[in-house]
Formats: sequence, structure tokens, C-alpha cells
Amino acid sequence: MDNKFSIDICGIPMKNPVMVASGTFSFGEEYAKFYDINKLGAIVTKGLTLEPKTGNPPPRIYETPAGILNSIGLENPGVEAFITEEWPHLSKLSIPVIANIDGDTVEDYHKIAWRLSSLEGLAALEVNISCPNVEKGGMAFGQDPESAREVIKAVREATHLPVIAKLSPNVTSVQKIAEAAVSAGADAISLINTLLGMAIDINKKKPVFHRTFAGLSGPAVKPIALRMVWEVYKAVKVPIIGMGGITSWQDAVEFILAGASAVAVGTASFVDPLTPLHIIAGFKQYLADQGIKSIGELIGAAHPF
Amino acid sequence: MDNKFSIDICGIPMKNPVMVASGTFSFGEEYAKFYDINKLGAIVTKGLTLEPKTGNPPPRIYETPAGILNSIGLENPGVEAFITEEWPHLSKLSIPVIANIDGDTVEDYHKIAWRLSSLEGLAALEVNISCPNVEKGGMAFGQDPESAREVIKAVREATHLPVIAKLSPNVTSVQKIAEAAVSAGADAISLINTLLGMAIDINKKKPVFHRTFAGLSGPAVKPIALRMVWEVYKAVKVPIIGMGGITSWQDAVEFILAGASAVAVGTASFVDPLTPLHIIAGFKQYLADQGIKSIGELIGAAHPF
Amino acid sequence: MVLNCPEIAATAKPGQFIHIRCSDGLSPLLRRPISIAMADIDTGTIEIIYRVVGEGTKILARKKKGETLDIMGPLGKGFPIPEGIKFPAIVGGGIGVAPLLFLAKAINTANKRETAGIIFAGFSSDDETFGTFFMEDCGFKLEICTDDGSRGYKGFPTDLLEKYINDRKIENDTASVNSSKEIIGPMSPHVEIKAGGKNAIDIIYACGPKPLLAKVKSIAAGAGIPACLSLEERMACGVGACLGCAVKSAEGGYMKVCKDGPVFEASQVEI
Amino acid sequence: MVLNCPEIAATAKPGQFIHIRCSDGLSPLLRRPISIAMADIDTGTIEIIYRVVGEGTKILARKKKGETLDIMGPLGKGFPIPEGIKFPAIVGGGIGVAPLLFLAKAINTANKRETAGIIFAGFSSDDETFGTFFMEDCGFKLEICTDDGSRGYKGFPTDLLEKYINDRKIENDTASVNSSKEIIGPMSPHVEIKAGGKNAIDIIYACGPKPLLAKVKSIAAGAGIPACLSLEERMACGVGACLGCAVKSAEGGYMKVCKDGPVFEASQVEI
Ligand SMILES: Cc1cc2nc3c(=O)[nH]c(=O)nc-3n(C[C@H](O)[C@H](O)[C@H](O)COP(=O)(O)OP(=O)(O)OC[C@H]3O[C@@H](n4cnc5c(N)ncnc54)[C@H](O)[C@@H]3O)c2cc1C
Ligand SMILES: Cc1cc2nc3c(=O)[nH]c(=O)nc-3n(C[C@H](O)[C@H](O)[C@H](O)COP(=O)(O)OP(=O)(O)OC[C@H]3O[C@@H](n4cnc5c(N)ncnc54)[C@H](O)[C@@H]3O)c2cc1C
Ligand SMILES: Cc1cc2nc3c(=O)[nH]c(=O)nc-3n(C[C@H](O)[C@H](O)[C@H](O)COP(=O)(O)O)c2cc1C
Ligand SMILES: Cc1cc2nc3c(=O)[nH]c(=O)nc-3n(C[C@H](O)[C@H](O)[C@H](O)COP(=O)(O)O)c2cc1C
Ligand code: FES
Ligand code: FES
Repeated sequence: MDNKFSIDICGIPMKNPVMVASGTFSFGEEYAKFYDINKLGAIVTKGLTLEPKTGNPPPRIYETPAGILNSIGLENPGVEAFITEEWPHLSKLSIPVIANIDGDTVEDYHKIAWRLSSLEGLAALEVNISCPNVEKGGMAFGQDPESAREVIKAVREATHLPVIAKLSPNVTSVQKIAEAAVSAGADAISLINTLLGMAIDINKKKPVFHRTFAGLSGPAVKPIALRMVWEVYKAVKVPIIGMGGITSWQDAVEFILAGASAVAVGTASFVDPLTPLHIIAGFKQYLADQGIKSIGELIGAAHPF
Repeated sequence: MDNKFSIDICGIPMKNPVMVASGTFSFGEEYAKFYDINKLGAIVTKGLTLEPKTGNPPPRIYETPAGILNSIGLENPGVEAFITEEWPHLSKLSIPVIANIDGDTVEDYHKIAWRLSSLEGLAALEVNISCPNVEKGGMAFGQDPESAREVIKAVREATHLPVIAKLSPNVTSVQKIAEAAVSAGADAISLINTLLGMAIDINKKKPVFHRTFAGLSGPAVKPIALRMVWEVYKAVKVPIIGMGGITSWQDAVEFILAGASAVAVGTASFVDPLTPLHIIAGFKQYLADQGIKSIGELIGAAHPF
Repeated sequence: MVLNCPEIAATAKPGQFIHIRCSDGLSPLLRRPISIAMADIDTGTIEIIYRVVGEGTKILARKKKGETLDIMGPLGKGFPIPEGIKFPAIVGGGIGVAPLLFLAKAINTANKRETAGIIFAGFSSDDETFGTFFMEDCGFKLEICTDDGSRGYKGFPTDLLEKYINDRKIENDTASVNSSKEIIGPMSPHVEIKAGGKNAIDIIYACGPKPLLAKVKSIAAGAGIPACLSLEERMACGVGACLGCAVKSAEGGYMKVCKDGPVFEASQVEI
Repeated sequence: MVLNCPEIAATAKPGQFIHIRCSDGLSPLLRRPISIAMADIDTGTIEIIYRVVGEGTKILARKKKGETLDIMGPLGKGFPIPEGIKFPAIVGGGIGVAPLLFLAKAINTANKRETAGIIFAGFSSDDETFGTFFMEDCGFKLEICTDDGSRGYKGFPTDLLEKYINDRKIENDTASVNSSKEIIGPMSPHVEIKAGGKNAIDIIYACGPKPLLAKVKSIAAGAGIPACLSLEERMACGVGACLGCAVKSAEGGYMKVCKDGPVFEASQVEI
């Protein structure tokens, strides 16, 4: 393990700070055909719910300038099928695997957290209170400090695993939500989830997506994501996992300088599956070139004093 | 005047629904060298303040994927110099001219609105409660319904001119701000202003901008802007001026279908000064092709029932 | 466009596609899926045929001989060619004919008979036709249709398919052929072949616009003939990781066009 | 790169620039400002010289002969060439030499003398030099400097400028030349020319990296010689509409590089 590059995020030991973002890597098997995914810092699974979810009708993806809108609707096999079908191969990986969880109600979050906590080797839970693509729950929990607090508290009570709160960018003050999550026991903060957007088909004169709104991700949102990492870094003491439009190692360095302890690559994997590896390599070179002894030196280093 | 294409927005008669956005067209003289700006639907001036403002130190512009960050800081000659230097040539135009106004305090807004109301021929005031690039006032007024209401009320009391509230997208619920503005007497709503973003110089390990944050505009933000127009259309009855990343006539049609009565072109003018004219031509052709008799038919037409 | 990529050429199956990064910048951001229209192990090349419809294909069309292209593939599951098929029908519409060329060749190789089968290919006009000599060379009887009647039958290829089937009512009660083992193509979709009269269609392959596929599905269901349809959906990852390219499964829920398809047995999917 | 654009070629002044849309897609989004390095009314062409540093210039470098380019121009105010200047010094660093070629030619045309003046041109190494024959053809004495000493003086062109001036102390008290009417270039910056000894520098023109400009400004101020500096700043509109390209004015507040400049009289700006 390269010590310069390794980082411990609330007890999750990562050999490098480059993860893959929930929902853009499924359960790892697809991209494992393209490269050795044990080279990643960590993997975050597709969002899981208690019951299987079929997801939203197509179209589910729409391209926008330097971004994509998605309306997947949390399609997933449910927590039980995850445990029987996916966990066996995931648990064989040598890197931390983080389960991303979602629920319609606070109770759902509690239950799924409790259920997953029985999995030996699972590294942490990332609590998605920011999914814009579902009828109930999801983003609504992440748009109000009080309900964010409730959800995180319920998960905290259900698990001994590190709890990462994944926040929505669709708020006036992301700091307030972050503070609420931390006060309820979150060990780390992930951000950002997708921005709420939409597109209209001018021939049909109707929204492109059945649910009208969809989630915007990709390079287009990077300036906003970076700003939010900066804001949350100033507001809370727990580690931050930064994401939103990261495509190059330069982007990753920007997020670390803004205050993230690790970064996650999402949409960019669709453009080039090897993006996470390119970022790892470029980031390493940057550390060497700059004579930086540990990545810790870089976290938040762009903040004054 | 082509009646199909003309539209009256709270008493501002426009021969077509394509305007130019505040701060991207200065006071019109620059682009007047490239085309006959009397072909536009209307012009919105650079943001004006009571006293002259020197603006922020450079860099003021930074390019991002399909967007730009700007930190101009409302550089403007102040309302008196505007009246003596700019109004004489603006008042000679045959199209409506709308003054964009900004203030540090509610009182500032009142004063500048009152002062501008004496200008014969000025079409309306666009009240910027959403500028992210200034120390005081600006965006803060647009992030809270109560203060939005106060500003609009103060302007309303100071003027007989139509009052357009220009909203910030950096909020959890843009509907609530729009409702507050309308309840305080806004005759129309303009949105969106820029999204708060930032960039970091990884060599200097410091934010690119002196004020750290800057405003994101351009094609990157279009899906978000469109969603907000959709939301505000459902929330209030007054006309909406839609903007944010509009580059093509197709974009403009999307905004109208989402509920805008007119659109404004901002960043795209930097890419191609003739963008507004291309949009006008393409839009006209679309109306003809679709056999649409009046643009009114199209406003909000993508909403169900 | 011919691409030199021996690894892909060596393993590609008809119906599979490659995922192309058209621009090395950010616009367009996503890759574009394009079917493999031919693969040649010997030369190590594959061929793609595409229509310029938007930004991605426009950039693609500007590439010059000798340039390199960032592609992923072969992706997806191709057309199954079960052993024992005697007289397949291939139905293509427009650019959807592209992957069917590769299929025609593969059937011809796998199933050497005097007449390999029949192809109904529809185009908007004579100018738009492609691959016709090639399909005939593969031993297929070729029926061309154009929307404007500028060549062949004026109308849809599904009209001709329907007529063909009606003219030669298949004996549905004859014993099913024992083996449905595939000799080319992936295991799924599982297809069962029934024996019919002489030159009676025993399997239908189709690729083209949605209305064409829907029509083929209904004709095939009516006639009790298995049909394999190649579907299109907007894609992001192209490998099954994003769940973006959903198609409704007949059993409820969704399947992924990029990974579970793009070829599906008609009865598996709702279109 | 040579561009055929008679309208621009006919009116361009040295120091002005064109604003280039490098990509017809959205990346990069903004245009790129590039100085006009030469304009030829007769052929209707202009020439630009640029260094590939990022996405925009990379795309530009891929353009082939015969393609068209979307440009705006000529933009900005150029170098003033006041009547009566006898011995101008031109100081350029790296790619900043590009607009100075056009300037050298214009001075040569306007101010036909045996020696038009002196040019101090700095480059990182011999490989990077350009335009040297041309500058000499324009009647200028040329002093080349390189950072690595691979050609000419090893060091900065400002070192040589300073030395040159110190060697020939200017008579500052001689009467100022009556006319400061410009014969080429826009009215501003207003420059007053003083008469000095033989081959004493009476005006300095500079373009290059910021440290070079700052040094020229201080040398010029120390010697009491007017200096015209061509500045760079990130631009959006390029025409004065966005207020994006601010440079601090000596009088407080900001000026716009694209519209008020890019050439400024050194004492007008803070750098
Ligand atoms: C498995 C598969 C195989 C394909 N094989 C071929 C082929 O061999 N030859 C060929 O010419 N085309 C093929 N296509 C279609 C091709 O992918 C699209 O035409 C292409 O992505 C358009 O990209 P663009 O940037 O040029 O156009 P865009 O600007 O992206 O779009 C232009 C138009 O095409 C539609 N469109 C865009 N992407 C898709 C998509 N993935 N699916 C359906 N509609 C879309 C848009 O709605 C729009 O109306 C295939 C598609 C799939 C899914
Ligand atoms: C008035 C003017 C005249 C110019 N004339 C020339 C010329 O004749 N030849 C030439 O090669 N270059 C010239 N430049 C510089 C040229 O505009 C930049 O090199 C170019 O915009 C870089 O674009 P890019 O997309 O290749 O690089 P980017 O990816 O945009 O940037 C690469 C690097 O260049 C810096 N940069 C980008 N844009 C600018 C800018 N506008 N000003 C300063 N730094 C910038 C960035 O910070 C980055 O470090 C001129 C600039 C100005 C303002
Ligand atoms: C197709 C897709 C599916 C996603 N699914 C999930 C999910 O299930 N759970 C979640 O927390 N975030 C999900 N996200 C959000 C990403 O994890 C990430 O926060 C966001 O896309 C921003 O990063 P990016 O711009 O690098 O993609 C999804 C994003 C995309 C594009
Ligand atoms: C350089 C620049 C300056 C701006 N100045 C102002 C301003 O003075 N007042 C204001 O209300 N909005 C200002 N804006 C916001 C625009 O009017 C517009 O709301 C925003 O840019 C979104 O539109 P666009 O994406 O088409 O540019 C400015 C935007 C830019 C890019
Ligand atoms: S395109 Fe991602 S799952 Fe099919
Ligand atoms: S670039 Fe817009 S004012 Fe200079």
C-alpha cells in the first residue's frame, strides 16, 4: 500500500481516495470485465431498498450539455436478493464495499440498515437522502434538516457500521443539512447527488421523462459540487466524500483541496470506464511532482489559514 | 409586427419573445455593431446600483464544461451616470428597455426604483435579488421568501413601472420565493440567475476567484433552469421570463412549453453574438411548421391538462 | 466505416454492437452505440454503417482514414442461430438493416443451403438502400420495399412478411425439431424451432424502427413463429452498469438493452 | 495560420485581435482571442501565430487548409504609432512577439528610415523563435534572447532594453515634439513623444507575459519614455459587453482589455 496515497475515512481504510459513485457501477461485475476493480479505493453499490424496485419506464437517460439527466428510479433487486446474489462476489473483493441505501420511510431506512449490518465485511452504509427519482422519500428527506436528522438517527441506531449521509444539492443551505446529519450521528458526508433538472420534447410537447424531473450529473455540475464540498468542509468536522462531474485527476485534486477526503467517479465511467484508474495515476503523479508526503496535507488546503 | 409572435408581458409589448439577459449585453452599444438590436423582443440592461460600483478584481471569468463562472461583481456606472450616459441612446431604440436593479439594502432598491421611474419610456424594472457576486444584499434577498417580499414591496411602492422579480436558483423551493414575490406585487418573474459554483487553481492551491464563489451560467445549467420555470409556472399566475443556458431556438421552445412567456439569451451571446437572431428565426419557423397561430398557445403547453 | 480492431473482429457475433466515443471533448458526452455490420477475422476488421442524425454521428462522419477511434466492444448479446433452422426470414427497416448483413452472412455460413432464407428490407427510397448485393450473395431471396415506391414494393417490409406467411400456412402441428442448440450466438434468447412446409419461415429476425418491430412481433405471435428482435434504447454505459437502457419485460420489470439484449426473443419484451 | 477574410484584412491595425470559435460544439464553449500577426489588404488575408496550450488551440491546430473558421474581428484598440517617433523599441516575449510583427511592419511603412528601431525578442529557446527574418526585413535591429542561451543573449529581453537605455541616457529636457497625432491606430492611448539623442528610444511597445510587461513598465517609467503594453486577460464576449476582462486602471476602477485595450499606455494600468 502506498502510504502517501492511503486514507482512512471514518474507519474505512482505502489505499487511494478514488471511489466509484452509487448507481454508476451497479454491483461491480460489469466494470470488472474492463479492469481489476481491486485497484479502486472503494466501491459504492447501486442504491438498495428493502423490497425490489422495478424502476421507472424508459427513457431513463437523456444527454444534456456536458451532463446527463437520469431517471432510473432506484431499480434494484431489494436487500435480500442483494445479499444472496451480489454480496457473495462483492465480499471477495479486497477493497471496501459500501452499501448505498434508500427508503420510502424512516422505518425503511432503519430496517435495511439493520439487515445489512449482519453482513460480515461490509465497510459502511451510505444513506441516500437525496434521490430525486422516486415517488416517496428520497430527496425530500435531504431537503429539510429535521427529516435528514431523523433518517440518519434511525440508521445510526440500527447499525454499528460507519454511516455516511449522502446529501442533495437541491437546497438553499447544504451546510444546515450536513450539520443536522452529523448531529444525528453521521460519520461522514457524501455529496453531491444529482441536481433536479428536466427536458422537454418539443415535437411531442411533453416532458422527456415520465416523472417530468430527473437528476443531472456529469461535468456540467462540477462547479456546483465543488462549491458545496467547500461549504460543508467549513461547517462540519467529519470527512467528506466529494463527487459531481469528476472526470480528470485535476478535478479530483480540486475536490480534495476544497475539503474532500476522498472522491467518487460517477458519470465519467460511462464516457470512459477506465476514468477511475486514470485519476488514480494522475493524482499519484501530482503528489510526487508537488512533493506532497501524504494526501492528508492536501485536504481542504485551498481554504484560507 | 408579426402577431403570431408578439407577446405582451405585464404591459411590456414585445414583437417577439426573445430578450437578452442582464449583464451579458451591457447597455447595448457593443452588440449594436453586429446587428440591428431593434430586432430583439426587449433589452435588459446590466445591473444598476445607486452608486457606481467598480466590480471585482480579475479573474472574473472562468470556463467550465459547457458553462462559465463569472464574478463581475455588478460593475456599473451607477444610476445617475446611467441616466446621463446610457439612457439617451437606449431611449432611442424602438424596443422595450428594461432596467435591472440591485441594492445592498431594501432602501437602496426603493431609491433606485424611484429614481428610474422618472425616465420616460423605460419599460420595466427587473429586480435582481439573486446576484451571487456581491458582498451585501444580492442573492441573500432571493434565498428567503420574507426578504424577497420586502424588497419587491419596496420597489412596488416606489414605481408605477411593471416590476419583474429576478430569482436565484440557489434555493430549496423556488416556488416559495416566486409566491412571495408575487404576493408583494411582482408583475412577472425572471429566472434563473446564476448558480453558485467555484473553481480551484490546483497549482496555486487556491480558489480561482477572489470571492471564492462565482455564478455559473451557460448550456450546462439549462436542465435546472427549465425545471425551475416549470415549477414556478405551476405556482404563480404572472408571466415568466425564462433564461439559463438558452443557445438554440429549440432551447427557447422548451422554455416556452415549460411555462415561460418570453426567454432571455445570456452566455450564448458570447459564443455567437447573433444567437438571439438565430433563435427568433428558428422559433418563427417552428410556429409556421407546427401551424401555431399565436405563441400564447405554446406557453406552458407541456404541462398535463 | 471500416475499423481495424482484431480483438473485436475475432469474437463479434451478429447483433452485437460497439460503443463509440465520437468526440474526445465533452460534446457529445456519451458514447454512441452502433451495430457491427460485418466482422472479418482474417483482416481483423469490422464494419459499421450509420446514418448521420445528430452531433455524434456528424463528428463520426468527419473522421478520416487512418485516424483512431475510441470504441468499446463487442457488447451485448447477438442473434441466436439455432441448429436446424431451415428457412429464416430477416426483416429490416432503414439503418436497421446494418446488423442484418452480418447476420445474413453468419446464417449463410452456418446453414449452407441453396436458399438461405428470405430478407424483407425496407428503405425510405431507392437512394437509401444498401447491402442488397451482399444479402443476395449470402443466398437470401431479397424483397426490397421503399416508402415512396422508387424501388421494389411500395410499402412496408412487414406487409410482405405477412403476405408471405399467409401464402404458406405453416403446419403448426408438425413435431418440433429436436435440437434447439445454438451454434452461433449466445444462449439467450432461447428459441424453439418448429418444422414447416418447404420455404416456410421457421424463425424471424428483425431490426428497425419500433413500429416495424411491434408489427413483426404481432405477425410472429399470430403465426406461432419465434422472432428475435434487435431493440434500441438510449444508452449511457453500454455495459449494464447504469440501468439506463430499460425495456419492459413481458414478465414485469425491465431488462437492459445493452446487456440482456439488444436482441430479445419477441415474447420476452413489450414494445 | 493564414485566414482569408478581406474585410478584416482591410481594416486591421497592429495590436488588434480576432475572437475565434475553435469548436462548433460546446467544448470549449468560449471563443479564444488571438492577435492579428499580419494583415495583407492586397491578398485579403490575415495571419495568426499561436501556441497550443489547451483544448481550444488544440482544436485550432487540427484545422486543415480550406476549412472555414468562425471568427469575430478586428477587435480592440491597437498600438498607436504617433507621428514623429524616431526610434521605437519593441519588446516581445514568446508568443507575445506575434502581434509585434504586424507592428514592426506598420512602423516600417509609416516611418521609413534606415533603421526603423530596435526589437528585443525573448524566447524560451532557439526552437521557439519565429519572425526573426521578417523583423529584420522591416528595418529593425534585432536582439534575440533565449532563456536557455541556445540563441543570442541568455536572459530576458528586458535586461537588454534596460542596458540599452542606460547606455544612451535620454535627454529628457529637450522640447517635446509638437505633433503627437497618430497616423495609425486608434486615438487612445494618447502618447506624447519626446526627442532624444541618436537612436535613443522614444517609445516602447511590449507584448508578452505579465512579468515582462511589469518590468517594461518600470523601466519606461524610470526613463521617462512612453510605453504601450498589450495585455492579456481571460475573455468571454471580446467586445466589451460582459465586463469579464478587467484590468486595474491607474485611476482606480477597471478597464476592459477587449475594448479599452488590449493595448494600454503603461501609466494607465496597474499590472
Ligand atoms: C444497440 C444499438 C445499435 C445501433 N446501431 C446503429 C447502426 O448500426 N447504425 C446507425 O446509424 N445507428 C445505430 N443505432 C442508433 C444510433 O446509436 C443513434 O443514431 C446515435 O446514437 C445518434 O447519435 P447522434 O449524436 O448522431 O444523434 P443525437 O443528437 O444523439 O440524436 C439524434 C436523434 O436520435 C435519437 N437517439 C439518440 N440516441 C439514441 C439511441 N441510443 N437510441 C435511440 N435513439 C436515439 C435522438 O432522440 C434524436 O432524435 C443503434 C442504437 C442502438 C441502441
Ligand atoms: C488579446 C489577446 C491576444 C492573444 N493573442 C495570442 C496570440 O497571438 N497567440 C497565442 O498563442 N495566444 C494568444 N493569446 C492567448 C490565447 O488567447 C490563449 O492561449 C488561448 O485562449 C488558450 O486557449 P486554449 O483553449 O488552448 O487553452 P485553455 O485550456 O483555455 O487554457 C490553457 C492555459 O492558458 C490560460 N488561458 C486561457 N485563456 C486565456 C486568456 N484569454 N488569457 C490568458 N490566459 C489564458 C489558462 O489559464 C490555462 O493555463 C491572446 C490572448 C489575448 C487576451
Ligand atoms: C445513472 C445514475 C444512477 C444513480 N443512482 C444512484 C443511486 O442509486 N444512489 C445514489 O445515492 N446516487 C445515485 N446516483 C448519483 C451518483 O452517485 C452521483 O452522486 C452523481 O451522479 C454525481 O456524480 P457524477 O457527476 O460523477 O455522476 C446515480 C447517478 C447516475 C448518473
Ligand atoms: C457575465 C455575466 C454578468 C451578469 N450580470 C448580471 C447582472 O448584472 N444582473 C442580473 O440580474 N443578472 C446577471 N447575470 C445573469 C444573467 O442575466 C442570466 O440570468 C444568467 O447568466 C443565466 O442565463 P445564461 O445561462 O443564458 O447566461 C450575468 C451573467 C453573466 C454571465
Ligand atoms: S446503457 Fe447502462 S445499463 Fe444499458
Ligand atoms: S471579454 Fe467581455 S468585456 Fe472584455
